[in-house]
Amino acid sequence: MVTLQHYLILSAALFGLGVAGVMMRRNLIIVLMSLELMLNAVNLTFVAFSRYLGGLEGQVFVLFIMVVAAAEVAVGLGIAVALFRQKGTVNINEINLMKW
Amino acid sequence: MVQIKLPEIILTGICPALLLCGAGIIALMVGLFLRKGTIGVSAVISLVGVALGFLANMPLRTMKQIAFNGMLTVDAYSWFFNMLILIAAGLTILISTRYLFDQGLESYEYFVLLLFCSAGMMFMVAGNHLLTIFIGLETLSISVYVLTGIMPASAKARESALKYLILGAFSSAVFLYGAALLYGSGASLSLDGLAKYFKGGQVSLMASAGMVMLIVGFGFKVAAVPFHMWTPDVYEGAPAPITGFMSVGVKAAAFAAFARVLFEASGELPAIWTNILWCLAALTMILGNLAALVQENIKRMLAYSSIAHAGYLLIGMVAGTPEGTSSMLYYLLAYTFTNLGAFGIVALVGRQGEANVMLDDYRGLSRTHPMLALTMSLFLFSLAGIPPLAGFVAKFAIFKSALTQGYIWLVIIGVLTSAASVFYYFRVVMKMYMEAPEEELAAVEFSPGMVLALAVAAVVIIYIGVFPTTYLGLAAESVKPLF
Amino acid sequence: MESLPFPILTFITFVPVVAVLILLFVNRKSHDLLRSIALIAMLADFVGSLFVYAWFDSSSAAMQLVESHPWIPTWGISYKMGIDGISLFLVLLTTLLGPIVILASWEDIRVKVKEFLISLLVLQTGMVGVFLALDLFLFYVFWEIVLIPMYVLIGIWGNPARRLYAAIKFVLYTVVGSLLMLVAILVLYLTAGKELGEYTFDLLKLYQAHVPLQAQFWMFMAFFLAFAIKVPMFPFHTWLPDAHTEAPTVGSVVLAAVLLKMGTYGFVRFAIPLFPNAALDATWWICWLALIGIVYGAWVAMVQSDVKRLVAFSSVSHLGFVMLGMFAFTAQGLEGSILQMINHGLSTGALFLIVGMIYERRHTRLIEEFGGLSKVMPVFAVLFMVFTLSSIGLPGLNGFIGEFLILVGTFKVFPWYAVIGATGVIFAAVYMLWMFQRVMFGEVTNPKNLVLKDLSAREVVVLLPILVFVVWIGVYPNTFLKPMEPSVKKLIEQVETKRKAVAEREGSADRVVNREAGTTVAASLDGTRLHGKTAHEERSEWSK
Amino acid sequence: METILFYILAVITLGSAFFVIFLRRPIHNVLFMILTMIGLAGLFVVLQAEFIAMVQLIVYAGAVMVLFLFVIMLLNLEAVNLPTDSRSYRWLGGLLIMVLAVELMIPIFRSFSGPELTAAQAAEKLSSPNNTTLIAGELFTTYLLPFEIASVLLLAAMIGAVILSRTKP
Amino acid sequence: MIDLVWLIPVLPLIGFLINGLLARRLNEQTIGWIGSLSVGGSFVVALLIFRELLGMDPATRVREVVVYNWMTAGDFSVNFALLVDPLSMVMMLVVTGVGFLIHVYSIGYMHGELGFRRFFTYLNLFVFNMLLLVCANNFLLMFVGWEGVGLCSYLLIGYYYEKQSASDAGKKAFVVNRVGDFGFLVGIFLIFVTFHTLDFNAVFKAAPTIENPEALMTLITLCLFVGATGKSAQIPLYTWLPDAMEGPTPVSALIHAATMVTAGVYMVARCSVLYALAPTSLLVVAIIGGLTALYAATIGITQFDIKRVLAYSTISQLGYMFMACGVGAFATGIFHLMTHAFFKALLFLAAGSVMHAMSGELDMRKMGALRHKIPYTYWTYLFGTLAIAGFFPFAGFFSKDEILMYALMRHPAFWVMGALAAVMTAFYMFRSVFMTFCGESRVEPHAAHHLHESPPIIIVPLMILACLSLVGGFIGFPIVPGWNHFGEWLTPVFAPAKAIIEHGHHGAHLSVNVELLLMAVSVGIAVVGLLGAYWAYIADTSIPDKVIQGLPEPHRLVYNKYWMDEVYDFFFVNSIVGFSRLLWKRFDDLIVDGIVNGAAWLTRGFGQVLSWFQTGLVKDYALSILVGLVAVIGYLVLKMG
Repeated sequence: MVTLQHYLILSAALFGLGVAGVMMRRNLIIVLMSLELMLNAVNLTFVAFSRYLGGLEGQVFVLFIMVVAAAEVAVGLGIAVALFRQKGTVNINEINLMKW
Repeated sequence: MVQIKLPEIILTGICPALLLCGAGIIALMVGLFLRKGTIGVSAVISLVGVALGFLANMPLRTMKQIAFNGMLTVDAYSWFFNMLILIAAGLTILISTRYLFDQGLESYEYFVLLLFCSAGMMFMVAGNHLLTIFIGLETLSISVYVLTGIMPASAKARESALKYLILGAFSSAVFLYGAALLYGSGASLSLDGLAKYFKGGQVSLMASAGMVMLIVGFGFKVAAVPFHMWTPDVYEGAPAPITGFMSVGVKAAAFAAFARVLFEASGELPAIWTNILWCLAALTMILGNLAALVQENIKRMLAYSSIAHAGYLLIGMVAGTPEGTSSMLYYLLAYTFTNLGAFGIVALVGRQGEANVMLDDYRGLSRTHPMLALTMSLFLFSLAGIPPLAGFVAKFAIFKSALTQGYIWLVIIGVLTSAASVFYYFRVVMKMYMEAPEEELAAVEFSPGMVLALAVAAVVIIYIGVFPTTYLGLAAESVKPLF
Repeated sequence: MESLPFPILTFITFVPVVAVLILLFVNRKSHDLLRSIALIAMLADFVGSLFVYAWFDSSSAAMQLVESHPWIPTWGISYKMGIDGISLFLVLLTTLLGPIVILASWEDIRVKVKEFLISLLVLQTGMVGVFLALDLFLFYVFWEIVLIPMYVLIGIWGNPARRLYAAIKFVLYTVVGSLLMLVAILVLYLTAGKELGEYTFDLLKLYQAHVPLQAQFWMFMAFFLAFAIKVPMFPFHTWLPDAHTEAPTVGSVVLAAVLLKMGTYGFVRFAIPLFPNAALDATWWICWLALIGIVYGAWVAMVQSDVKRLVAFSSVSHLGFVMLGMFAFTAQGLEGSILQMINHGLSTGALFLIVGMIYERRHTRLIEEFGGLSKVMPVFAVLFMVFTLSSIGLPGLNGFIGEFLILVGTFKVFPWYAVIGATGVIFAAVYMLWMFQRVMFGEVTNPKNLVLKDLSAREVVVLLPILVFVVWIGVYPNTFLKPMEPSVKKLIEQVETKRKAVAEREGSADRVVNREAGTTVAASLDGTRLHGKTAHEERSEWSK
Repeated sequence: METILFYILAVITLGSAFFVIFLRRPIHNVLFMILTMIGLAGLFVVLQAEFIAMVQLIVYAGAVMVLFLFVIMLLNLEAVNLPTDSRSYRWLGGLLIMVLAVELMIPIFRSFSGPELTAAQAAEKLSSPNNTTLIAGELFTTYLLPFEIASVLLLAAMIGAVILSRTKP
Repeated sequence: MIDLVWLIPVLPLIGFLINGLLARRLNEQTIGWIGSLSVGGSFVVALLIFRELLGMDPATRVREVVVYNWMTAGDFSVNFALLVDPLSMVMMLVVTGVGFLIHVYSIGYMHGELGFRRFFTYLNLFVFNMLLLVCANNFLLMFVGWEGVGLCSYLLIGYYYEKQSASDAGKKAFVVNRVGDFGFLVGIFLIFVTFHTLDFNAVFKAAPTIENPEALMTLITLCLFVGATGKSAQIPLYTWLPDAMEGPTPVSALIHAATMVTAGVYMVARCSVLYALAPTSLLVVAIIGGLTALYAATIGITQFDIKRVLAYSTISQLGYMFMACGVGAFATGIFHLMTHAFFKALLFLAAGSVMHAMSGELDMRKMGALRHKIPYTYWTYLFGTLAIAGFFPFAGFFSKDEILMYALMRHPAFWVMGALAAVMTAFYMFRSVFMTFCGESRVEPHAAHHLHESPPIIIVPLMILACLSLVGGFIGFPIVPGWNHFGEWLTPVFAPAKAIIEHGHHGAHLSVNVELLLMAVSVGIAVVGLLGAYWAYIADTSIPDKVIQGLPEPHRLVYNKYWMDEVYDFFFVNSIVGFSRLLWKRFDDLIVDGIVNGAAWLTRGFGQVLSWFQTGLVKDYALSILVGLVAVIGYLVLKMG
C-alpha cells in the first residue's frame, strides 16, 4: 500500500541526490543538472501533496516551477558557454578568480 | 462544462509594474530597430517609464485591496516598496548611462532587463501568494543574473553571474521545498491561508520546517550569514551600478517579501523563528563587519558592508513589532540613497573597464576631485552611522525598536560591530584625504546624469537625516497593513 | 523660563556652519580670504557668547536662554538648548579659543587651507553644541559630529610619521565608548519613559526619573566608559599622547582645551545627575582612578623626551584633579573641578600654542634639541614661563584656584584622597620646571637655536587673551565662581534627594551617607571607608 | 498494482538519478537524467497528474535535456570528463546531506498518519472532466497574474540567454 | 592711615609692573631707582603706620583691612585682606627696610649686568610677595605670598640661567619648597575643615575652645611645620639653601638671609596659639631647630666658599629661631629674626663687596690680608661677625642670649645645643674674617692687581646695616624692667599662647643673677670661638691641616655635608625618575596601550580568518548554505520534535 510518506521520502531522497550533485561534481553542466534534479524533487512533492489534498494548486505551482527551471537552464547554459569560450573549461573548481 | 470565473482585475494596482514592463518592451523594440546611440534613447525611455511608474504609484498609498483572486495585495506597504524600487531603478539608470559608454557596452538590453527586474520586484513585494512571490522573485533573479554577467569582456562578470545563478537556483530549490511542505501540511500557499493556519494554533512540525526553508530562501536573497557567500564575489564581478542596484533593490524587495510572509503569516513571531532570526542577525553583523575590515577592493568591501547592513535590518525583523518593521523600512530608504550614491562613485572612479576599484586607487582623490571626495565621505559616514546623516537615524531607529523588545545583547553586538565598521569606512576617507597617490590617474569624466544622481543622493541623506520625522511617519503607516 | 526674542544659543552654535557654507563657494586658492572669513565667523561667535554672558542671570540655578522646538516628536526628541552656570564658561572658553586657533594657524597651515578651516568651524559647532544641548539625542549628535573634523585635523595636517595611526586610534577608541553610551541612552529613554509615562529624550524631564539601582549601574558604566575615554581617565588614556603628539598645533590646542572637557562635562551634566546612586557609589574607585591618573600622569610626563607628549601626559594628571573634585561632590569640589576645566583649557591650550610656535621654527619637539632659548627669545620665555607656572598651579594664577578648591572640597569628605592628590602638586612642579629648564635655560648648545626669531606680533596677540584670563581667574575667581554657585548647589541637592529616594525605594536607605555631613576629619575619614563599603555591597547585591 | 508500479518507477527514478550524480561521462549523465524525468513522469501519472506528466516529458525530457545535450556537443565535453570532486572535506557535504535527509524524514513521519492517499473525492477533484481542463481553468482565472508575469520572466531569460552567449556586444 | 596698608605690598607691585612691562628702554639708573624707591615708599608707609600703631593702646593694635572677597565657593570663603598687628608690623618694617637697602646696594652691585632690568623686576616681585606673606590675614593669602616668594627665589637663583648649576639650584629650591608647601597645604585643609574659616584671628580665637584639641592641633601644626622646614631650610628640607648661593649676592642677602627664609619662623610665631595647644609639636620644633643649628654649624666650619659659610650659618641661625619658638619664646624668636636680618644681610652684602673687589672670587683660600685694600668692607664685615658671634653690645648678643635663657628654662639639653652651636658660629665666622681679611695674602695675581674698594652706593648700605647690627639689639634690652620694648611690643600677639603654655606648666622665672651669669657665659662662648679661630688661622695656620690629617674620615663626612644631597638624589630623585621611565616604557606603552592595540589587531585578524572561508568555490558556498539549512532545521526539530 503506497502512502504519502513513500512519495515524500522518494522526493526527499531525490532532493538529497541533487544536493549531493551540486556538492560533488566539478562539471558545471552536471551541477546544473543536479539543480534540475532538486527542482524535480520539489515537483514530486507538490504533485504528491496535491494528490493527497485533492487540490490543483500544487500542480499549477509545478507548471510554474518548470517554467522557471527552463528559464534558469537557458541562462545557465548561456553563461556556461560564454565561460567556456573565455576559459576553455567547465570545471567549476577552476572558476575562482574572486575569493576572500 | 467548466464555467470560467474571471478574476477581479485591478490594473491600477499593478500599473507601475505594467508601465515598467511596457517601457522595457518599447526600449527593446527601439533598440532592435535603432542602429546607433541606442543607449541614450533606451535610457531616456526607461527613465520616462520609471517616472510614469512613480506617478502611477502615488494613488496606491491609500489603497488596501487584494486583487487577482488573492494573488496580490495593493496596500501602503507595497506602495512604499514600489517607491523604493522606482527610486533605486531611477538612480541606477542615471548612474549607468555614462558608465556604459565608458565600458564600451552598447547594449540597450541592460535597461530592458533593469526594468523587468524592477517589475519583478514590484510583484514580489505585492505578492499575496507564494506563487506570485516566487515568480516575482525569479523574474528579478534571472534579470539580475544576466545583468551581473552582462560585461562581455570581463571573466569576473561571467564568473559572478554563474556563481549567482547556481547558488540562486539552489536557494530557490530550498525555498520551493519549503513552499511544498507548507502546502502539504494543510496550509495553503496564499498568505491569508497561511495566516489562518498559523494563527489557528496546532502548527505541525512540517509546516514550521517549510517556513524555516522559506526563511533560508529569503535569507539567501538578503545575504544573511551563512547564506551570504555569493555576495562578495557577485558584487565584485558585477558592473558597479548593477552592484549598487542589487545591494539596495534586491535587498529591499527580498526584505519586503520576507517581512510580509513572516508577519502576515503569523501575528507575532513564535519564539523559535525569532531565535533563528536572532542568530542570523548576530552572525551577519559580526561576519559582515569583521570580514570587511581586511578588504582591499572597495566593491568587495562594500559587499561585506552590505552583508553587515542586512544584519542590522534583520534586527528590525527580530523585534517583530510594527516599530521594528517600520524602522527597517526607513533603514532601507536611507540605505538606498546612501549605497547607490557610493556605488555611483565607485563606478565613476573605476573609470575605463573598472580598472581602479582598489582602495589604493582612492588615494589623493580629495586633491584631484574635492567635491567627489566630499560626497563619497558623506556616503561613507552615513553608512558608518555618523550623525546627523540618514544612516545614523536609521540605525538608531532599529536599535531603539529592538531595545523596546528587550533584545539588549543583539543591540550591543550591533553597536560594537558598527564601531568596528567605522574603521573600514574611515579607511576610505583616509585614503582619499590623507594619502598621496603613487601615479596620477586619468581625470574622472562626469555626466549630467551621474552628477544629478549623486547630488540627489547626498542632499537626501542629509535631509532625511536631519528631518526624519515625515519619513519615519511614512514608514510607520506603510507597515500598518502587515499587523 | 523666559524665552528671548533672539535665539542666541542657536546663533552661537551654528554661526560656524554658516561660515562653512560660505567657504564652500570661495576659491580655494585665495587663502587669506578664506582665513579672514573663518576668523570673522569665529569672532562673531565669540561676540555672540559675550551676549550670552551678558543675558545670563548668575543668581539663578535654572537653565537659561532655553530654546525648545519639537524635532522628532514621534520619539520625543526635541531641539532643546539651554545654558547654566556649569556650561556657561565652557561655552565661553570654546568661543574664545575659536578666533585664537584661526589666528594661530594663520601661517602654520599652508596646504588644504579650505578643508582645514571647514574642519575647525564644524568642530566649533560640535563643541558648542555639546555644551548647550539639553536633549540626549541632540547631545549625542553633537558629540559624534565632533569626531570627524578632529579625525581629519589629525589625519591630514598631523605630522607625517604616525598621523594616520593616531587619527584612527582616536576615532575608534572614542566611538566604541560613545556607541555603548548610545545604547545606555536608549535604555534610559525606555526605563524612564515607563516611569514618567512620557517617552522623551529631554534631559530635564529625564532628571525626574528614578532609575532602579541595577539599571543605573549598567547605564552608568556605559556613560562612564564613553566619558572616561574622552576625559581621558587613567587606563583609557593611551590615545591621548598619540593624538596630541601627531596632531597639528591647533589640533592639539582644541583637543586639550575643549574636547577633553566634553568628557568631564558629560559626567557633571549627564552621568551623575541621571544615575546618582550608581555614580556616587562608584565614587571610591573612580576617585582611585583619578588619583592614579594624577600621580601616574605626572610621573610619566616627567620622563618624556617630547614636549608635546609631556604636556599630553600632564593633561592626564590635571584631568585627574578634575575628576577627583567632581566625585568628591561637594560645593568646593564641583566648582573647583568646573573651574579647573577652564583653567586646564587655558593653560594647556596656551602651552600647546607655545610648543607649536617653537615647532614652527625648529620642526622638532624633542627637548634635547633645545636649550637656552631664553637668551634668543626673551618675550617667548616670559610667556612660556607664565603658562608653565599657571599649569603648575602657582597661587595668583588660575591653576591654583582650581586645584585648591578641588582639594579642599575633596578633603572635606575624603581626606586621604585629597592628601594623595596634593602630592600631584609637587610632581607637577618637577616635570614642568625640569622641561622648562631643559628647553629655555642653559647655554645655546644647538647652533640652529641661535638664529630663532622671537615671537611675532601675531603670536603675541594669540597668547595675550589667554594670559589675561589666566591672571584674572587667579586674582579674582569670583567672576567665575559666582555664576556656578547656584547651579552647583542645585545639582548637589537634586542628586542627593533623588539618590535617597531611589535608595529608600530599594530599601537600602541606611547605606546612603550625606557627603556634606562628613565635615569633621574623623567622620570623613571613615566616610571614605563607608562609601567603599556601600559601593561594594551593592555590587554584591547586583551579582545575585 | 499501484504499489508495484510505484516501486518500479521509484527504483528507475532514484537509480538513474544516482547515475546522474556518479557517472563520469557527461553524455551518460544526460541520458540518465532523461531516464529520471521519464520515471518522474510515470509517477505523476500514477498520481493522476496527467497534464504535468506530459509537460514533464515534453518540456523536461524533451526541450531542456536536449538543450543540455546540445551544449555538451557544442562544447565537445565528451573529451573532458571531470572526475567527481575529491576535496578533503567532501565527506562533510555527504554527512550534512545525510543529516538533512534525516531531518526531513522526521517531519514527514510526524505530520502524517494513516496510509490513505487515494480518497475517492480527491480523485474527483483532480480529474473530472479531466486534469488538463481543470488546470487550464485554474491557470487562466486564478493564476492569471502569475501566468502573465511568467511571460515577462521568459522574455527576460530569452534576452539574457542571447546577450550572454553572444561574443560581440 | 592703617587702611592704606594695602599700599605697602602694592607699591613694589607697581614697581614690578613698571619695570617688567614698560621699562623697555629705560637706563639702568632709572630702573634701579624705580625698583628701590617703590620699596622705599612702602617702607615709609610702614613707618607711618607704625607711628600710628604706637599711638594706640597696646590691646587694640590689631586691624584687618579687607581689600576684596577673593573667592567664595559653598561654605568656603576667603578675603583678600591684610592684617596689621605688632607682629606683622615688625616683619613689614624689616622686609621693607632691609629690602630697600639691598635694592640700593644692588644698583651698584648689579651695574652692567645683562639682565639688570630683569633683576629688579624679580626683586620687586619678591618684595611684593614677601609683604603679602607677612601682611596676610588668613592662611590662604599667606600661602600665596609663601609660594610667590618661592617663585621669586627660583627665578633669582636661576638668574644666571645659562649656568647649568644656577638653573639646577633654582629648580631644586622650588621643588624642595613645594614638598614643604605640600605640608602647609594639608595643614590649611585641616584648619578649614576644623574651623570652617582660614582667617588667623578667627581660627586662633576658636582654637582653644574646641574640645580635646591636642591630637588635631598636633596634626595641623606639624603639617604647617613641614611647610616651615621647607621655606626656612630646616632638617630635613635644608639642602636647597646652600645651592641657592648660585644667585647674585644681593639675592642671597635679601631672600636667603634676611627675609624669605625667615618666613617659616614668622609662620610658626603667627600660629603660636595653635602650637601652644600642641606641646608635642612645640617639642618637635625645638628639637629640629636645635639639631639644625648644630648640624649646619658643623658644616659651616669646614667650608671654604665664603658665601656657603654664610649660608650654613644662616641655616644654623634659623635653627636658633625655631628653637626659640619651640621653647615657647616666640617673641625672642622674632627678635632674633630681626637682628639676624640686620647682621646676616650685612655679612652677605659685605661678602658681595669682597667678591666685587676680588672680581668674583669666592674661595677664602684665595684671599687674605684684604683689610688694607678694602677697609670699609672689612670693618662692616667685622661688625657683622661680632654681632652674629654675640659680642656685647652687638645686636646678636641680646637676641641669642635671650634664646639661650629660654632654652635653659625649657630644658638644659636645648641650652647645650644652643651653646655648642654658638661656639662653632663664633669660630667659623672669625675663621672667615681671618682667612679673608687677615694673615698673609693668597690672592691670585690676576685678581690682585685690580683689587679696589666698592663705590659708595655699595658702601653706604653696608654702613647703615652695620650701625643697625650694632645698636639694633638695644630695643630688646633684657633685665632692666621696661627696657625690653621689643618684648612688650609683641606681648599682645603672643599673650594667648603664653597663657596656654604657662597654664600647662608654670613658667619658672630666673633670678637676675642667673641671667647675668648666662650673659657672661654666652660672651665667654663667643670669646672662645674667637680665640680658637685666631689660634688656628693666625697663630699657627698648620693646625687645620693637622686636624684634617688627624681625623680624615669625619672631616670628609662633614666637608661633604654628610652626603645628604647624594642620599636624597639616590632615594628620591633617581629612584622616582627610573621608576617613571619603567612605568612609561614597560607599563604604559607595552601593557596599557598594548591591550588597546591588541584588541584592534585581534579584531582585524579575526576578520582576516573569516574572509578565508570565502574560498571562491561555488560548492563551498553551497556547502555553507547547506550548513545553515541543516542547522536551522535541526534546531527546529530539536525544539518541536
